Amino acid sequence: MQLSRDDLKRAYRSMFTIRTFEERVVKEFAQGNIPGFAHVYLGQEASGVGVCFDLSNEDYIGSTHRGHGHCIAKGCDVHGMMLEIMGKQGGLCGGKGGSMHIADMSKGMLGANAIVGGSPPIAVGAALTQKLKKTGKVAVAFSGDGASNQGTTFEALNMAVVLKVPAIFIFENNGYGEHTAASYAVGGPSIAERARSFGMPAEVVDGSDFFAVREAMGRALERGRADEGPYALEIVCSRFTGHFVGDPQAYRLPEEVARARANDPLPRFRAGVTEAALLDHADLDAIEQEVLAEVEDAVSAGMAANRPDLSTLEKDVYVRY
Amino acid sequence: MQLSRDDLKRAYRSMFTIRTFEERVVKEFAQGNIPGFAHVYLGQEASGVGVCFDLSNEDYIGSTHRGHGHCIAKGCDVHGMMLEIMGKQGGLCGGKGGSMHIADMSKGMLGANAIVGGSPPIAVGAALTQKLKKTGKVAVAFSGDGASNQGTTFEALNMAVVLKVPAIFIFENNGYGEHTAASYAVGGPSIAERARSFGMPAEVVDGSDFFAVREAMGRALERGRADEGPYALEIVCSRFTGHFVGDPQAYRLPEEVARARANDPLPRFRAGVTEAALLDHADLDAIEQEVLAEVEDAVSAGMAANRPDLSTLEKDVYVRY
Amino acid sequence: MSKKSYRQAINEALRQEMRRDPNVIVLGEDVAGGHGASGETGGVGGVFGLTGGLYKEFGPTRVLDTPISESAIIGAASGAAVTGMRPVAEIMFVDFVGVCFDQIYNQAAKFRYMFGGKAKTPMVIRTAIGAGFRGGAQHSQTLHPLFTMVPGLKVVMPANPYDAKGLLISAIRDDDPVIFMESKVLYDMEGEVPDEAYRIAFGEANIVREGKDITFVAFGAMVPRALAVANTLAADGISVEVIDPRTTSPLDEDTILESVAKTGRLVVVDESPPRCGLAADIASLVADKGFRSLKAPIGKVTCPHTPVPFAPNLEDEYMPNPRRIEEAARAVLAYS
Amino acid sequence: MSKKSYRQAINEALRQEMRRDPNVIVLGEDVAGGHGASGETGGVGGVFGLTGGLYKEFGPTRVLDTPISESAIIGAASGAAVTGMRPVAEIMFVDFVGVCFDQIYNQAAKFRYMFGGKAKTPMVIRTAIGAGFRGGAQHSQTLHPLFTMVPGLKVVMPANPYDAKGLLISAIRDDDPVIFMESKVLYDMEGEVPDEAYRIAFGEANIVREGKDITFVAFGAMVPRALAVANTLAADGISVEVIDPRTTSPLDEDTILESVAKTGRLVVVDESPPRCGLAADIASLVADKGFRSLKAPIGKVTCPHTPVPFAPNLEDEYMPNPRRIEEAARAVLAYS
Ligand SMILES: Cc1ncc(C[n+]2csc(CCOP(=O)(O)OP(=O)(O)O)c2C)c(N)n1
Ligand SMILES: Cc1ncc(C[n+]2csc(CCOP(=O)(O)OP(=O)(O)O)c2C)c(N)n1
Ligand SMILES: [Mg+2]
Ligand SMILES: [Mg+2]
Repeated sequence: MQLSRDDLKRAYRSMFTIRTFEERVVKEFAQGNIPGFAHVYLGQEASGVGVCFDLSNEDYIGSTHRGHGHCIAKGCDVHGMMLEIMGKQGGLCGGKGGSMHIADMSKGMLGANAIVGGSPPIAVGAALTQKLKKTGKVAVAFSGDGASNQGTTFEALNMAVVLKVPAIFIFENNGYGEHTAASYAVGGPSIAERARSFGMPAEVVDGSDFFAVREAMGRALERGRADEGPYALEIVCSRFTGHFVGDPQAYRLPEEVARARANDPLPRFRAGVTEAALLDHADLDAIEQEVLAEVEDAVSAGMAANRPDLSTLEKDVYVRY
Repeated sequence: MQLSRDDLKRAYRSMFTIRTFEERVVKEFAQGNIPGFAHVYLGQEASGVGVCFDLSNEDYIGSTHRGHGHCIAKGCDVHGMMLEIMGKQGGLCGGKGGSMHIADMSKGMLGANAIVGGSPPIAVGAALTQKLKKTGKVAVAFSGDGASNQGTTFEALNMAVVLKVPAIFIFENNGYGEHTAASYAVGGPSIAERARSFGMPAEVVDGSDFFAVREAMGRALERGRADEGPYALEIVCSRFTGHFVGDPQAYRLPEEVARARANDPLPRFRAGVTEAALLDHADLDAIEQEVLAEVEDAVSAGMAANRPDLSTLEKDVYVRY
Repeated sequence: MSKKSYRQAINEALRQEMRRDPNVIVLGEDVAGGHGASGETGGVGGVFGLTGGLYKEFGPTRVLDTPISESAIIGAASGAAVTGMRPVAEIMFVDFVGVCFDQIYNQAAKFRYMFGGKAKTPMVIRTAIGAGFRGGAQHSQTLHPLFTMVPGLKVVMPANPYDAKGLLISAIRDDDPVIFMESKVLYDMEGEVPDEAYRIAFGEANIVREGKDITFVAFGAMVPRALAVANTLAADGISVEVIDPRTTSPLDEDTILESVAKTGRLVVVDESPPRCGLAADIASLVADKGFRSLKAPIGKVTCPHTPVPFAPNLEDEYMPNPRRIEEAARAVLAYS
Repeated sequence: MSKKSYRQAINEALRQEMRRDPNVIVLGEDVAGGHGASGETGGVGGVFGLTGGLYKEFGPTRVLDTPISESAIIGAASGAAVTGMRPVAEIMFVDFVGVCFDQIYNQAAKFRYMFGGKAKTPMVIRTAIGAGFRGGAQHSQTLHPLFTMVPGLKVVMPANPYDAKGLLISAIRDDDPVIFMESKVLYDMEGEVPDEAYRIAFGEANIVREGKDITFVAFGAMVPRALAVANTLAADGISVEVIDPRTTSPLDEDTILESVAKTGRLVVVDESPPRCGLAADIASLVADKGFRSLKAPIGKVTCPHTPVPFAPNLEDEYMPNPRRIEEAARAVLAYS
């Protein structure tokens, strides 16, 4: 379980890429360069990265409307993502998907999903494949606290137990489903307790601590890889910004947001690894410089790219009328 | 809580009416007098009667595909039911509903429901009305163990907690959803535990004991009538026959069915009240005679009745094209 | 009378009906907003702002925030409706209907008939529809055929602020389940809207523009588009009659048939996939009952048989746009 | 070649495909049956017996009993499909689609397009459809328009045992999601069915009967009914061409248009409500692309705009029956 220096760098790079990417999405959105709407992952970086850190390209994840961070953590190409979000040719889905529908099968990324509760049933199926083909791989479903109220999610939990598939259900509890608090909308003691009531082990994890997330995920993975059945993690984390880019958030007091930001997973990671002398500040600064350049580059590429060709409108839909 | 002699007679009459009605449904079905298919409630009588015993016409219930027993327990007219099941004019729904869609709003019976998991969300709404109108009444949703796996059911549990409505969720765990055992299909320790994980009190109750059911229901009702929120009962009971009339049940060993029948709620009730000298056998025998005559009468009426008039085909659907 | 947006017209209808009848309640995700949060409660008023201010006026027993559980939302509405309330439920985007469709089509819509006329289910489902918002494949659909198909539902598609208010008031006072489909791209459209409450009857089409050479039938956000093309064609001396049926179920067949009896030519403009959609439905009506008047093939301008694409240029081409409408009209006019 | 029932033909297709390709699995409620029970496991084979014997031959890793959780069933199928399996999921009655529609239309059907062509979802959803079974309003529906409408789905409606086998094999080998709609009232229909595996291509109509005076287009269980009426009319010297499109999406437009070009008259016989259904869809196709050949209004014989009633006499009148088909045909023939 001990991480090498390279591992630690990879973790920080992944988290900092999400941070940078999302901050840039906020900015480009404000400038009108991103059509539609966007939900960013700022503040939840340690969760996605901790969960995906030990997954291979042959392990699958299904994601949510707030999926950029999961994509990056799973290894999707940042250029392809930015182009997709901007609705450009060369985007990961050819510009047809957009922010809420980024997918990359070659990375085991089954898709962001704009339907709350959409991914858990699909992840059960991806996990079923692993079980039947005896791959030792797993499938992960990301959901929010809000999605923990959707019927499809519960069905998936139970089905995973009954079929005993290596599905791992990640509930990122950031305290809000849109503009409504989980404390109001999620009945019962915890999401983890719900998962347990369906017959799977479940843990509550501190989502601003990369190491805690990764370790809990390690236990889930061990069980999944041994074909012992599903597992659930409720990862408690914070949304630094509004539900969507532009949300004024009058329902949240500034102090609450400030508290969340004070518990930022990135400085926490930095402090942890530098104080333990596992990495030094210069290592991390170097990573940051590289990432900043990469994202800058992706944005430039996105701005320069053309819109998809109109001839693609009716492609890839099986039947043409 | 102590029941009067009249109460006890009423309870037995209700259970025996269900028993007689259902045995007759089996027979009439076999003779081709009942179209389609039918799911009977044989063996579960104490559950429906125990649950509905202290409900008024202004308390609501939503039922299932196996709804005859609930209807009778809630006071629906046995003649109207038999006519409905036979698809005749004068049936409770004019012959348009059939076995799986008997409803009678005047008795607070919101309808049998042929969609597994259909009733719980509707019961939440009926309970919401009671809360908003401060009636002190409740709404009850009957579901099976199988229905406890349907997403709509979970949503209803959570919604009831969040809105704090006087909904009572009855899970009649008869061990089977169709031809699959609950031990296979229902993950986790119990259905009651699932309900608890959503934040409501829940009990497991012996469904062949009328008194146990009624008392547990009393606790649920007390909470509901005081507007303190929802409650759940997992009522463990047995299906004496197959899933539908005609099910050969090769998946069940005869011994298992025999064990179930040995725990018949009707003789158990009879033994209880006669041994305690609350009623004597003659009282109960008299009730049986009356009920047998009533059901006989309902069948004769059903056989004699006409089919609905063809002019009703397009009535009551709002829009005619 | 004053100028109001489509959004304001809807909000006003809700507010006035809630004042009039204490049984009218509103429920859905974030229709109030902020429950359980550290800041303001009730300040959201729906993600599109349609229920803005209602929580402040009517409080938590009339404006209910729900979990993200659409089946339970619809069930709560229909269960409340059959027991005496008049709920207005919000399904944020019509695209989400897939997680609660059973509660709509198998339950609420069937109660009255299936129970032999003994149940009454006065409820409204408000929902936002349509592309052009850059929402991608799961937030941009226009699913009115799905509801029109279902016996027992009434389906309303207001195309301007005036109709939005009058139709919503009718919907709330109706004793049957009504789907009220709001075009996202029309929320900011302005128009004259009376301050007092008024009703527009279901099944009565609006003849938006009279004409004699060709009939356009269009729904919701396609009405202003069809009208714009009609005005363009007028410059070429072509006189277009534009009909907005306002409700797809019940449907005002007579007004459509009378118009085609006069013009002999028909183009249906509808924002849904081409198969089994409203365009096909209207065309088949006229191909049967209006056959004798028809002088040309019936043109249909719909979306292609594809999900809604995200990229703006693809989405603009996906929607029935002025170019495609005009082309269809000219083809039908050229036929002899 | 031997006589087999529609049920047997489907069962044989499943069995042969499962033998051929280890990635083919079957999942659904009681497709094996008896799990966790005291008696026999795997002896049920689906409530209609379609998957009978498969559990015995292929065991628990190929024939999976599921909880009553249709959304999870469809999700499990699509998730398995995009990661390399070829699942055949059973939704017992098509009426239950309301509890899992999102997983069909927003998920499985959209993957390929929405992800820019990069996902492939080879799955089949088998489901039983249709009235005439005395199942009541929630067990008797015929919802093919609901699926036909959805871009990304293929929709199959076999009308006889031969087609059932060949179309199911094609469905299983197809790389896209396919809805395979089995007519309950045809399960016992017998016909010649080759013992070996064979495919019937999608989008190729079956000309069930050639004729020159009028065209009937019918789907699924309505095909034998339409054919029976055609034979009745033949006695009066009226020559009816009967077309069974076999798949509603893709649709063999050419065969329909060619037939109407020949006959000039069309009646569509379809067992679904009248609004936005397949009858409207086919009529609108012909009212556009086949207009020049049309000599009469296009007749539609559908169900009325009501839920399915339970009482047998009402249900029989509800379904398109021979009397109504014949009346519609005679009206169209009488037109001049
Ligand atoms: C079925 C469905 N209902 C509602 C929505 C609208 N919606 C989008 S995101 C969201 C909140 C989700 O909350 P949560 O699951 O906690 O995820 P978070 O946004 O916090 O990451 C809602 C209600 C949707 N997309 N799909
Ligand atoms: C949504 C849905 N899925 C499947 C069915 C088919 N079906 C009818 S009853 C039943 C079993 C229900 O089991 P349970 O809830 O335990 O009730 P019981 O029959 O034991 O009373 C099933 C699967 C249905 N009617 N609706
Ligand atoms: Mg959240
Ligand atoms: Mg059961």
